[in-house]
Amino acid sequence: MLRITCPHCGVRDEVEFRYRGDASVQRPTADADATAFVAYVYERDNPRGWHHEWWYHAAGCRQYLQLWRHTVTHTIHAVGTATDTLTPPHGMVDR
Amino acid sequence: MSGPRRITTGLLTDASRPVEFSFDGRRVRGLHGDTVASALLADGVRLVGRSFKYHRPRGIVTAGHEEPCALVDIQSADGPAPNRPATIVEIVDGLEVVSQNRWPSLSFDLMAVNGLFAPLFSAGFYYKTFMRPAWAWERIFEPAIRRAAGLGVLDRAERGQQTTQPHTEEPLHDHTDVLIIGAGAAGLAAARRLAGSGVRVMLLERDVVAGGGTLLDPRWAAWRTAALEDIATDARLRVLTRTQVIGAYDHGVFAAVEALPPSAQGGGAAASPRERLRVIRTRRVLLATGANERWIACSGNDRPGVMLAGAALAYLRRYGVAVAERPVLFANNDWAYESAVALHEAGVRIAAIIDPRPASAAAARATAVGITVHHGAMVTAIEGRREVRTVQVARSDGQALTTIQTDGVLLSGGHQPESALATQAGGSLQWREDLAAFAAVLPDRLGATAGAVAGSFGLATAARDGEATAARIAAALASTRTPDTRARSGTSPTDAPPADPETSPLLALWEVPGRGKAFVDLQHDVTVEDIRQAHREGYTHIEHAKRYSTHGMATDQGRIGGLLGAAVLAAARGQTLPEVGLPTPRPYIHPTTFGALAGGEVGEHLRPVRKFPAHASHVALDATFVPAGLWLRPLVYSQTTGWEPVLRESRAVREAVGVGDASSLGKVDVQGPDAARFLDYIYANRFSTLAVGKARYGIMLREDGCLLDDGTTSRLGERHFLLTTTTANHTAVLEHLEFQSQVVHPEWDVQLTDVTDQWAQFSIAGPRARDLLQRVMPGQDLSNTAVPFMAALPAHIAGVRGRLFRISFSGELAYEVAVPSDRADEVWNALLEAGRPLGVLPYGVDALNTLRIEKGHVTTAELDGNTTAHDLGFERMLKADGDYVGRVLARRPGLTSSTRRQLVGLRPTRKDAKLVAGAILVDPAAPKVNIGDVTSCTPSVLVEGWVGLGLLAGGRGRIGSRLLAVSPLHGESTEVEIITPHWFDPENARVRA
Amino acid sequence: MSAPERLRYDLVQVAPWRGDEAAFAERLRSAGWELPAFGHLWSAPGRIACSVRPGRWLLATEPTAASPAGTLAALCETAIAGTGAVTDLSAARSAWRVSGPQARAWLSAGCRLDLDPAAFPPGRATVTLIAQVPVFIASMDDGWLLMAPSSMTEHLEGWLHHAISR
Amino acid sequence: MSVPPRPADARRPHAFRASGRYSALRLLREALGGHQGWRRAWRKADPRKEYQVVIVGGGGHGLATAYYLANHFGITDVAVLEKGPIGLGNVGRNTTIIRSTYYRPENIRFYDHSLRLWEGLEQELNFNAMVSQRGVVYTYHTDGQRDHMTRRANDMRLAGADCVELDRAALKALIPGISLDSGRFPVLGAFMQPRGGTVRHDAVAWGYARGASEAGVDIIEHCEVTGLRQANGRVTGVETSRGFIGAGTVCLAVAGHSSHLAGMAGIRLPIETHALQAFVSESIKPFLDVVLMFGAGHFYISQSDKGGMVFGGAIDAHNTYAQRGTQWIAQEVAAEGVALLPALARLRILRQWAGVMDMTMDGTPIISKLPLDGLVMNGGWCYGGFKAIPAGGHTAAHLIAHGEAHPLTAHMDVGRFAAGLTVDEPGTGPFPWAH
Ligand SMILES: Cc1cc2nc3c(=O)[nH]c(=O)nc-3n(C[C@H](O)[C@H](O)[C@H](O)COP(=O)(O)OP(=O)(O)OC[C@H]3O[C@@H](n4cnc5c(N)ncnc54)[C@H](O)[C@@H]3O)c2cc1C
Ligand SMILES: NC(=O)c1ccc[n+]([C@@H]2O[C@H](COP(=O)([O-])OP(=O)(O)OC[C@H]3O[C@@H](n4cnc5c(N)ncnc54)[C@H](O)[C@@H]3O)[C@@H](O)[C@H]2O)c1
Ligand SMILES: Cc1cc2nc3c(=O)[nH]c(=O)nc-3n(C[C@H](O)[C@H](O)[C@H](O)COP(=O)(O)O)c2cc1C
Ligand SMILES: [Zn+2]
Repeated sequence: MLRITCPHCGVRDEVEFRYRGDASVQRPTADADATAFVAYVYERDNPRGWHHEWWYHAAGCRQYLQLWRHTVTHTIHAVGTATDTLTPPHGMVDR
Repeated sequence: MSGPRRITTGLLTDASRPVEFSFDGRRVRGLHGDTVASALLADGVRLVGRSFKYHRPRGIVTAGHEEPCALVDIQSADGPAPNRPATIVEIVDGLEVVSQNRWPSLSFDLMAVNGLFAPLFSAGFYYKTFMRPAWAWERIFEPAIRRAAGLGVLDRAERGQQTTQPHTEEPLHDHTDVLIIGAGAAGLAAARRLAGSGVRVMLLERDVVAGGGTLLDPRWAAWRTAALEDIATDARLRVLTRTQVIGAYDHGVFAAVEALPPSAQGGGAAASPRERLRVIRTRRVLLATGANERWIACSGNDRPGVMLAGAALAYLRRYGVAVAERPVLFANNDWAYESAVALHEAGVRIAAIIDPRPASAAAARATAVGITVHHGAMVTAIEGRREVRTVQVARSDGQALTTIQTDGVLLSGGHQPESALATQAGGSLQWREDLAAFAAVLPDRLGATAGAVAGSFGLATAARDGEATAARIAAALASTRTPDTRARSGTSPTDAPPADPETSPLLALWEVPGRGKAFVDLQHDVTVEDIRQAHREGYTHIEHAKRYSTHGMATDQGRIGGLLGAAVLAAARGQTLPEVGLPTPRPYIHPTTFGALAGGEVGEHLRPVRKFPAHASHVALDATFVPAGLWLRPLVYSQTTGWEPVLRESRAVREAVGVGDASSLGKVDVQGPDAARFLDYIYANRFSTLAVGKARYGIMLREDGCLLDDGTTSRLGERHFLLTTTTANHTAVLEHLEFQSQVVHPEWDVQLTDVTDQWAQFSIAGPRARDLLQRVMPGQDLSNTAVPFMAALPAHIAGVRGRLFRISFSGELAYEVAVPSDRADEVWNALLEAGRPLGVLPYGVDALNTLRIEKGHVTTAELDGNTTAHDLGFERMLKADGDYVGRVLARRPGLTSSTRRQLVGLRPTRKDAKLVAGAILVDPAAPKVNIGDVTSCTPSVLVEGWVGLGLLAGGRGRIGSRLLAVSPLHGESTEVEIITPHWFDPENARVRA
Repeated sequence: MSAPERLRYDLVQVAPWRGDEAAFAERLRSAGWELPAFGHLWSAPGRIACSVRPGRWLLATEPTAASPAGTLAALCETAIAGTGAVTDLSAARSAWRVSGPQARAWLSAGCRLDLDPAAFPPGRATVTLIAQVPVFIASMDDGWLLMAPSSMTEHLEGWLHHAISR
Repeated sequence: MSVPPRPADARRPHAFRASGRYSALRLLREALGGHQGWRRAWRKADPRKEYQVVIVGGGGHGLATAYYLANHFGITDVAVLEKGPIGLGNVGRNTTIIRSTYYRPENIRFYDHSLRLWEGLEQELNFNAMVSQRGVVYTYHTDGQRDHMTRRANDMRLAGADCVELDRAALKALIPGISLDSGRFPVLGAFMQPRGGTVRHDAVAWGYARGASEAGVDIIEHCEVTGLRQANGRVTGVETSRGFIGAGTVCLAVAGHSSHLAGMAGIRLPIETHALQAFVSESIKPFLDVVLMFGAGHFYISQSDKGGMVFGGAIDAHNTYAQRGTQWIAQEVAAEGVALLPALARLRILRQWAGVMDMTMDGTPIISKLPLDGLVMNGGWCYGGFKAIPAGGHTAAHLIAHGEAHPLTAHMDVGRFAAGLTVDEPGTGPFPWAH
């Protein structure tokens, strides 16, 4: 069970949150074509390593959070609010 | 004293409190504090079980959780609890213990014929035979194999009500700074070091008392008492015994099971043992789990009477029981000598000690007290059938030395640290040549290991290690928090631990060459030959060898024979043990009941129930309820099954008026300067143009272009909307809305609040709906001008402030009223009361379904996550301009093609023909090809016979044609006419009446 | 140990529009409300304010003769005068007080939060899962205040009673 | 029920076996010789410089693809590269259920093809994989659920598969331990596919490995693929921990690692990797004779021939490559288990583990060419690819041998996402964590 430190509520059990997937993909602007939207909706890096992702604190403050989490060790490098700019783990760049 | 073999006073047993239980129906007397195993041993019982494959007679091998052989079923009023190690089950009066895996009886087991075929049943034999004829597997071979396999018994049938009662306590959640696992020398010393330091500590011990190895050495009693006293002075340091850590998880989470002592369980022997799960979050863990003694592979090492040396010591010290009258000790290490010496001192005659080493410090001590030690010797065979009779001893070079008459063989091949938790927590194993064992190490950020698990063998060594490790952890924690000045500086010299005796190194000894079966896994009957055969067949990796031979896969998970099997494999591979390694250890450290994990969430408590605000009124109206997610919704106001009561309710709506409860619809309050813009983005159709006081039907898409949900949304103010969702999609929609608002468009000022629980919502539908409503809203103008179709207004209903909506799902003149949920019963009853002269009936979900099918409205049966706006004929609702979720991908060719399944109405061509929901639509010319489905159907109250809705490939183009609705499941085939789904009142005249 | 005591509150959620935060707080202050920091609880006789979602506050009053049940939302509308959103939640939540020396111990059966006074002292409030339900919990000087969605009232009350009878 | 004939390309497997034929007689003979005569089930091969086909991943699908290529399509210049020992990925850690109970007709046809291959597999492989067609039972708890399952049953029957409905009495007779009314979600009835069942997981990997090896396939263990080499828009081989290996065609069959491997060619797949957990209890005497799925939750369970109850529940929501279980899922799974079969409360769970699975965005697998010539994949199996091993191997071999999709896998092309032709079994949309 992961323990996630919500920037608002403090450290909480994973069960209070809902996972919401890859945070490195960003919704294309309204004038973008289908290819861009296909990439946004379907295509993923799915890294074995550091992953930038969304979590929703459903049974807490109901805020979306961003995490940098390692998909093998589950170490959480950073947590931020939806609008924070997080520093990725060393050597990582977000697309 | 109870039992002929009880020769002295045990630490745990109370001679003044006899306890009587039964074993296979025979009454056995033991003492309070005994385990089933100690009581049986005291009674002279040897044979307690049968092995898995060969049904060989088996006895008691250990004195603890690692027991592979002495598994028994415990009977309780709820049914048997299978596979309990007799070595840890405490006896209570009336306890019924039954042996396993034998028929008809333990001493005469017909399945023991398997032993005759043992040569055939080598590793993986079942992969090589039983293949022909193919049908015979399910009918002959598999049933026979299944009956022969398996140990204990679980009732196949449910036993009445009792089984639905919680067997266990609610799980407890704990938080601590340091979790110490194991209260042996190391764990106690560590806890004592942390006492008073200001950090929160939990010390968990699975044994019935704290002490671990110190319980077996009387010299340590004073130290133990002093340590426990120190620990007790700190209220932030909690000690829990009978509490076993069962798994280590990410982020410092550990799970433990606490068994409540029999005295706390009330029900006596008949009740199921009560236990509770503890979920523990800790900043650091200190693993002090000790070590397990290892088996030696020699011929006949499974005979009842062969036991680990340490277990013999435990039976003596803890329960005052001598496990044999003339035991032999076969050991390769000095620690095991303690068992022989202690038994000797207690008056038991030690037949001999067999030691492969040429000499040792312990051997010298044993010889000094008069025990015979055969140096440079090994036991080559243990003989006897249901019981040990003799052992053959040979010199290390193989030359026969002597035959010894004995009734018990104490084995010790050294110790393997209890390292599973460390590996799971993220630690690693280090090979220690001096111990011929893997010691466990943890990275600092997680904590540390101490004592025997870390390779610090010997009580004093372990205690010192525990103290030093605790000091290190305290320092590490102090660097992340303000240090507490009360921290103790160290143990006072007065209660310094007794010194460890001098020990000589062990000699790694895994297998003694011999002729008979030499087991590495006792429960699963895996022999050294099985391991070698697995190797020969290419199953050379430790994980392959494990799976092919089933070595280490029994209930004890290779606790005493795991390393041994790995050593045999290493020898076959010509490699070292560190190169071969051990299989991955997994939770659970000790097998854990479903009941403990389930906690109180069993039976009807599995999930919370969400009840309608007017639930009590529905009950009073004799409603049958149906689960919808967590909700219970009134299905029909009758306990009789069948269509009659449903159609009566539907008819009331069509002909007079009905009142329905729609309170489970999701309701989301949307407020803010950007609320309208936000809804334009969320919905595929437009909401910014909606006037205040009006409602509009909306469809929202997922970003992939499929429909997510639909519902009506009302504008309550310039900046204020009330959005409704379907019951099923409420949570998903809410999360979607928050995602779009917080993540995709955080620049918009919108506040979303779930108000589902705030409002009860009732629909009043039918030609007389207005009449009814007027009676509970006397002053209100309900005319079409004041409250037109799709109006949404504040109102008082039966004197309660709420909201009035003019919306219709049924196709009739209809309103919905919303009132605060704490006023629900009152308003609901007022509506029914007011409607009585009008012929009102309450109507449930089933009737609503009839009504909406007739009207051609869709629900989750049609909105199955794959449907698009085009499929439902909603393409005109899609905004031509402006961005909205799903806009781009909804236009992909695959989502707009006219060959996709489209919503149609269905009517059997014969009025007496039924429709089946889930029937498949086929063209009679190609009767095996699915071209559509009947998604929902109902007998109609508007027309004669059944009507339905379906999704049909190119459906709109097929209107007027005839197809078959087939249900091979029911052997039915019905000709249907494809009609428009909106055949009833297409102009909405009734709705607007 | 004392049984959970059911409380009746008027409960309203208020949230300022962007840019209006100061005016919003000011107006509520003049109406007698302090807006505590996130995760904290402010109380005055008969009234409580707290924030468990950033940028929003829950205001609760015990109904009195002067301000009978059902009136808080309207009072708030008037008070904040268009500087923010007001949502009446009076019927959306059921509330209990649990107190007594054992209260913390038996709450830990369902509550995953660290309720140790060092971690969650009086004056703190948050939402967490208890018995599978998102529950508002606040630590008060005289015990714990719990609020759960009203449709799950029976579930949570049943659970609380069970917890006590352990 | 008419069972269509076996695939036309089926032919008799090689008669010669380096490991010798397995039979009761052979067992007897070897027993007399102290089992000294057994030989390796599959050759331990070292990599050659180049192969016509290199298959990455020695799991069920990789080994089956190699087996069918060599034995049914005559392509024997094949290597299977496995980073560890074979068969320890998902094929060796799944809950072993086989069935063709799917909602989309195209999937029903594919999985039923697999069932038919299972039905003759052991005789073909001469390896007892304990294919046990004991029946797979699904409970339903609402009328809506019944309607939904009725549709599935009807589609299955139309496609030539089998499925029946059980009323409460029949269900109770079949599973006496089931709780019909005492739980939170009373059971209204059930559906059953009698031909569904279980298969001994490890034996599938070993049996295919032996069959492939004996037809000449090199099974190369401890050989991790670390890169894909390409020239002129075509794959030319793979970089591995044991050096470069040339290949005409490279087939990825790496389950949860699909994105990682495809990423080596710069391809982003519509896949996320998630863990599914499994559990096994202590061995007990026969308790449950069918596979049972709980319709009001995620719990499912069967009993292995060894006597352990094998069961599982929902996937872990977050992306992960860790093959370990989590604490809270275990609680959920146990609670649902006790709700369905109350006697389980007293049974002890022995082990908890997890596998990492390639969850596609629509829940349907990908057997497809990838956008690099010579690169194909057999993956995207989500939590249901064990049952698909024979058909997946067979159709992937077809794709490699003929250069075009087998008709049964036309809908599994990776291009479906761009075209909007996704085959969304669960209907939850492109959110793998919600599947
Ligand atoms: C707990 C659990 C329960 C399941 N239950 C069922 C069930 O009941 N029924 C069902 O049908 N399905 C089930 N599944 C799904 C099924 O197990 C998988 O879909 C299927 O096994 C995947 O295909 P595979 O056997 O080829 O995968 P795997 O066995 O995982 O094979 C992939 C192989 O690729 C190797 N590999 C990865 N990267 C590299 C590299 N770089 N170089 C070389 N080799 C590499 C891996 O080591 C691995 O051996 C379950 C899955 C899990 C985890
Ligand atoms: N008998 C020997 O000759 C020999 C040889 C080597 C080591 N040892 C032992 O090593 C010990 C060194 O002290 P120590 O403190 O390291 O070990 P210990 O055996 O004294 O204590 C370990 C304790 O941990 C407990 N434990 C293990 N796993 C647990 C779990 N999962 N949950 C809860 N409790 C658990 C055990 O019940 C035991 O009480 C001495 O007791 C000594 O007897 C003995
Ligand atoms: C169907 C099935 C049955 C299993 N039965 C047992 C068992 O009886 N005993 C056991 O120790 N493990 C059993 N396992 C679990 C394996 O030991 C192992 O945990 C699993 O295959 C995952 O591998 P890993 O734990 O080595 O990562 C079983 C696994 C499966 C898939
Ligand atoms: Zn939070």
